Amino acid sequence: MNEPQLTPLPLLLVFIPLASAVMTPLLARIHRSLAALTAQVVTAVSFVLACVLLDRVAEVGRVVYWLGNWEPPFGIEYSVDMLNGIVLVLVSFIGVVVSVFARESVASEIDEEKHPFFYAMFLLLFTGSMGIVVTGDIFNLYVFVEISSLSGYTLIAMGRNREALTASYNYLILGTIGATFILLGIGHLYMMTGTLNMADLAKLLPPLYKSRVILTAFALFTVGLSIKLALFPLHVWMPNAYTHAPSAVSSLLAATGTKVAAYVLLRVMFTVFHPNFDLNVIPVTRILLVLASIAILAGSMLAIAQTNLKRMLAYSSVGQIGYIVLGAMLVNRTGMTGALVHIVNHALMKGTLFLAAGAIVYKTGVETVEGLKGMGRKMPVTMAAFTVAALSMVGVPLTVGFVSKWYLALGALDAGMWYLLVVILASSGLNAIYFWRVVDWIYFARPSKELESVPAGEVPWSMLVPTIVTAGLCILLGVQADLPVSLAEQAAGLLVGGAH
Amino acid sequence: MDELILGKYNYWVYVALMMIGFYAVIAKPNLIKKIIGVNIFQTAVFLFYISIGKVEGGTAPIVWDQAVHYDNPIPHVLILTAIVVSVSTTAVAFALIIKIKERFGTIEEDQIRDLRRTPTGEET
Amino acid sequence: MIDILLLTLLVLCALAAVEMRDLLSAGLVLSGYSLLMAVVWTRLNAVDVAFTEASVGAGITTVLLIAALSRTDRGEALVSRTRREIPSLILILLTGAVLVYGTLDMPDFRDPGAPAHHHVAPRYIEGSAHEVGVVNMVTAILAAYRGYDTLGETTVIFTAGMSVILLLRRRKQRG
Amino acid sequence: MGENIIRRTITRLMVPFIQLFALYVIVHGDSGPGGGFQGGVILGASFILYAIVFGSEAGRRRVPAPVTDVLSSVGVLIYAGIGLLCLLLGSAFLDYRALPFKDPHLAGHYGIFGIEIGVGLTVAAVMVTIFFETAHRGEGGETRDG
Repeated sequence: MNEPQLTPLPLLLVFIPLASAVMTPLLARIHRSLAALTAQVVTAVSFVLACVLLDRVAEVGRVVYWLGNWEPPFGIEYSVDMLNGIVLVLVSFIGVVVSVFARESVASEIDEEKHPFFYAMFLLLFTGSMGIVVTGDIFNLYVFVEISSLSGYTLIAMGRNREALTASYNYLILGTIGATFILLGIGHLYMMTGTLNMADLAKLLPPLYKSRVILTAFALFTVGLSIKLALFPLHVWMPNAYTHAPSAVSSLLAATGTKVAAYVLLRVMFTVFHPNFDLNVIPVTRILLVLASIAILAGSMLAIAQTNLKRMLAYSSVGQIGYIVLGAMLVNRTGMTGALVHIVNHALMKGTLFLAAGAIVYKTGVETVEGLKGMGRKMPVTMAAFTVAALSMVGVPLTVGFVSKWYLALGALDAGMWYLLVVILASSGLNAIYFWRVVDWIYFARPSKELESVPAGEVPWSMLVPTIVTAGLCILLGVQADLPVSLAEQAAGLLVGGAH
Repeated sequence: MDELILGKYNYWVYVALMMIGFYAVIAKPNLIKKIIGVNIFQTAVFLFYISIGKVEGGTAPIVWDQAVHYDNPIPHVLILTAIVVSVSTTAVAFALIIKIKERFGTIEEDQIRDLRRTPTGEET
Repeated sequence: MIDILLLTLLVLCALAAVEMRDLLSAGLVLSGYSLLMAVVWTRLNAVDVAFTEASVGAGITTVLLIAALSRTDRGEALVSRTRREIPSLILILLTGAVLVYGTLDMPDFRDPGAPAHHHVAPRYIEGSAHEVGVVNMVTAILAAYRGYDTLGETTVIFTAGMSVILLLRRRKQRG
Repeated sequence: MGENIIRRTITRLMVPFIQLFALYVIVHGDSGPGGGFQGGVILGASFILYAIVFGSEAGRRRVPAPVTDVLSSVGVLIYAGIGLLCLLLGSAFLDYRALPFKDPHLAGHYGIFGIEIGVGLTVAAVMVTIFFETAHRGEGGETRDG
């Protein structure tokens, strides 16, 4: 591999959203509409920069930036390789899509005088996510976890129902416990190594693998991150949060929040710690494989039982997070590729579904699954996008969902765990049950009386286009899977290349 | 035995404080009591960090010509940041609790759960 | 010896704050707990941190708690305790056991040979004065070596301010 | 009533001294304990004290909401701006040595001075904001007497 390249690109990915978030309330004093516009411009610029950065990473392998020009491990380092390069592109892309969607959606859900602060908070959530992904310093990661968490709690509480408040409060409690565990884990690592730089930790930790301090640190990280990741059985905060948050917020959180946490879990388990630690020192991969399998099945089954559309989607996410963890815990290249591709694919699918759900609320006020009856005639384009994403969730060929499941299944076979195929197939069956029921209602059921009176028609363009774009990508990246898969394979090689 | 107790006493106290705070967070149904628990839970971790930084015979980490050893300043810096995070979380939590009181009329978790089972369709 | 006394007192304060039914009293005990913690930290030579804990933990947090109580309820409701207590206690004992397990391999408290003091820290101790030009090493790290964290920290504060405005500010705010 | 007047007079006398102390703490973080955060908290607390004694209406008249709103942003922007300036002057983000002073120590000194001011402003403004929003109830601006 070439020498890592020093460039301020990674910094700009965090600095621009951060400074803009802080400026948003000031800009909005000049003109109200500048708040929404700032969010759109900033996420778009970040997306372009993230693409440039990924291109650079593909060329040189690793791009770093030393903040304050202090060389690591003495200063804080930003370090981007293929893994976080992909996640940065993903997060910023979803940021663009959701901020375009947000303008009309937020206008209908949030009081106007709160818009400046709302968009500031939206950008802070974005800043936090980007900062978590880009950093190579484990304490800096904690700081940005807190930026994204605090803004996340508040954004969820902005939902219209009073349940949004309790959902936010419960998330705050669990999230704070999770973050405090992570902080304590960092303390344990620091105590034994004297460093906070992730690359430096990776070098210093192997001789300490038998130390009980390090084992405790690992346990603390795993539990803390599992809360943020909403890994079964620590998912309890998520369904209420996603159900009651404003549409734009649930879309952003569902598509990026848990993905960023998944990234951190992979980073800690496979970069800071060596895969051999996970495999040979403690049976953590076994435990997480079991939990992931339960998550996949339980998430899908709970989803079937739901009557609220967003809550159904949230429980489905519990299962999908299980897929990501399952693929990673196979600790082989194919399985990891599947997990990474699924991080991207699930963001696109769940993004589409939550955007469509938001569009339905905007247009008709319908929040229940049953309320979708006959919706196909009222909002044909939105429902087509919804259907594409739903088919992808089931894993129909030519969609992204199929690509993920294909690699996950191959990875399970590579690891000699054929029984995991049963889990994957069973959950696909369960997904088919609840999504087929919905699709059936959308197209073949008679609309309810209230819906009958709503005139047919789509949401405004600014909400429709983002939904179509993500749905289109669910197909495009399912047919042309080479690009995401080859990038994911490279990243997977970085993570589990040396495992045995 | 003395050595064992004195050598680790700070660390055991941090564990004890953490357990007390954690207990309040999960076992107490009052939302404000939970935040008191969160505060104890977090300061316990801060105590752990500050204890790491202490060196036998060290002086406060401010350059001083008669100092032989200094205490490790890194944990101090990290905990300054963490205290700020902690007070920020507390402020947001109180704001949420005030809103919950306004819209549910109570800050007891059990009563809120009962209210949510029988939705009143209450809106702003 | 006095340190052990202080630490034991801390545990008692924490227990009292958690068990008191009157939330105002619990808040005041919590404030005392923070002050005690600040004393402990001063004795551990963490003067900056102690200063902050005294002003934030004992000061601001208490004022906010009282303000919040004035808008909610001061007393904690009596509840049937058994339903939560057993599972909570199991979870807490489990957590405690893991954490104590971790302490077994820790370097002794005050051990100058502990690895944490030998890798990155010496550079800061040596460098604060001549690399940064600041005699308070905590400030040197906070503002220079790890100055970016502090920007993040200031952003956290800003986030908290915006959060509270979003949650609590009323429609008609003149001025 | 007499007690009230005494309390108010003492507060009126004390607040400027507390604020002076806060500024001292903000500025002198490089040589002793303290710094932007601690000083900012004390500065914020001085306004909070004033509001507790004179009521939140009177307190808010001293520091109106738009002022604290703007200052919360300005503080972070000062910090971020100094960082950006170092980047634009050809070095890394927040590398004070790039600032145009002859002596790198002096550059570090002024750079840190600048960011401490930024931190102090944001912290003070946010503390005041949080206090007023938390303590203030309803439209009437009911006073809380401490």
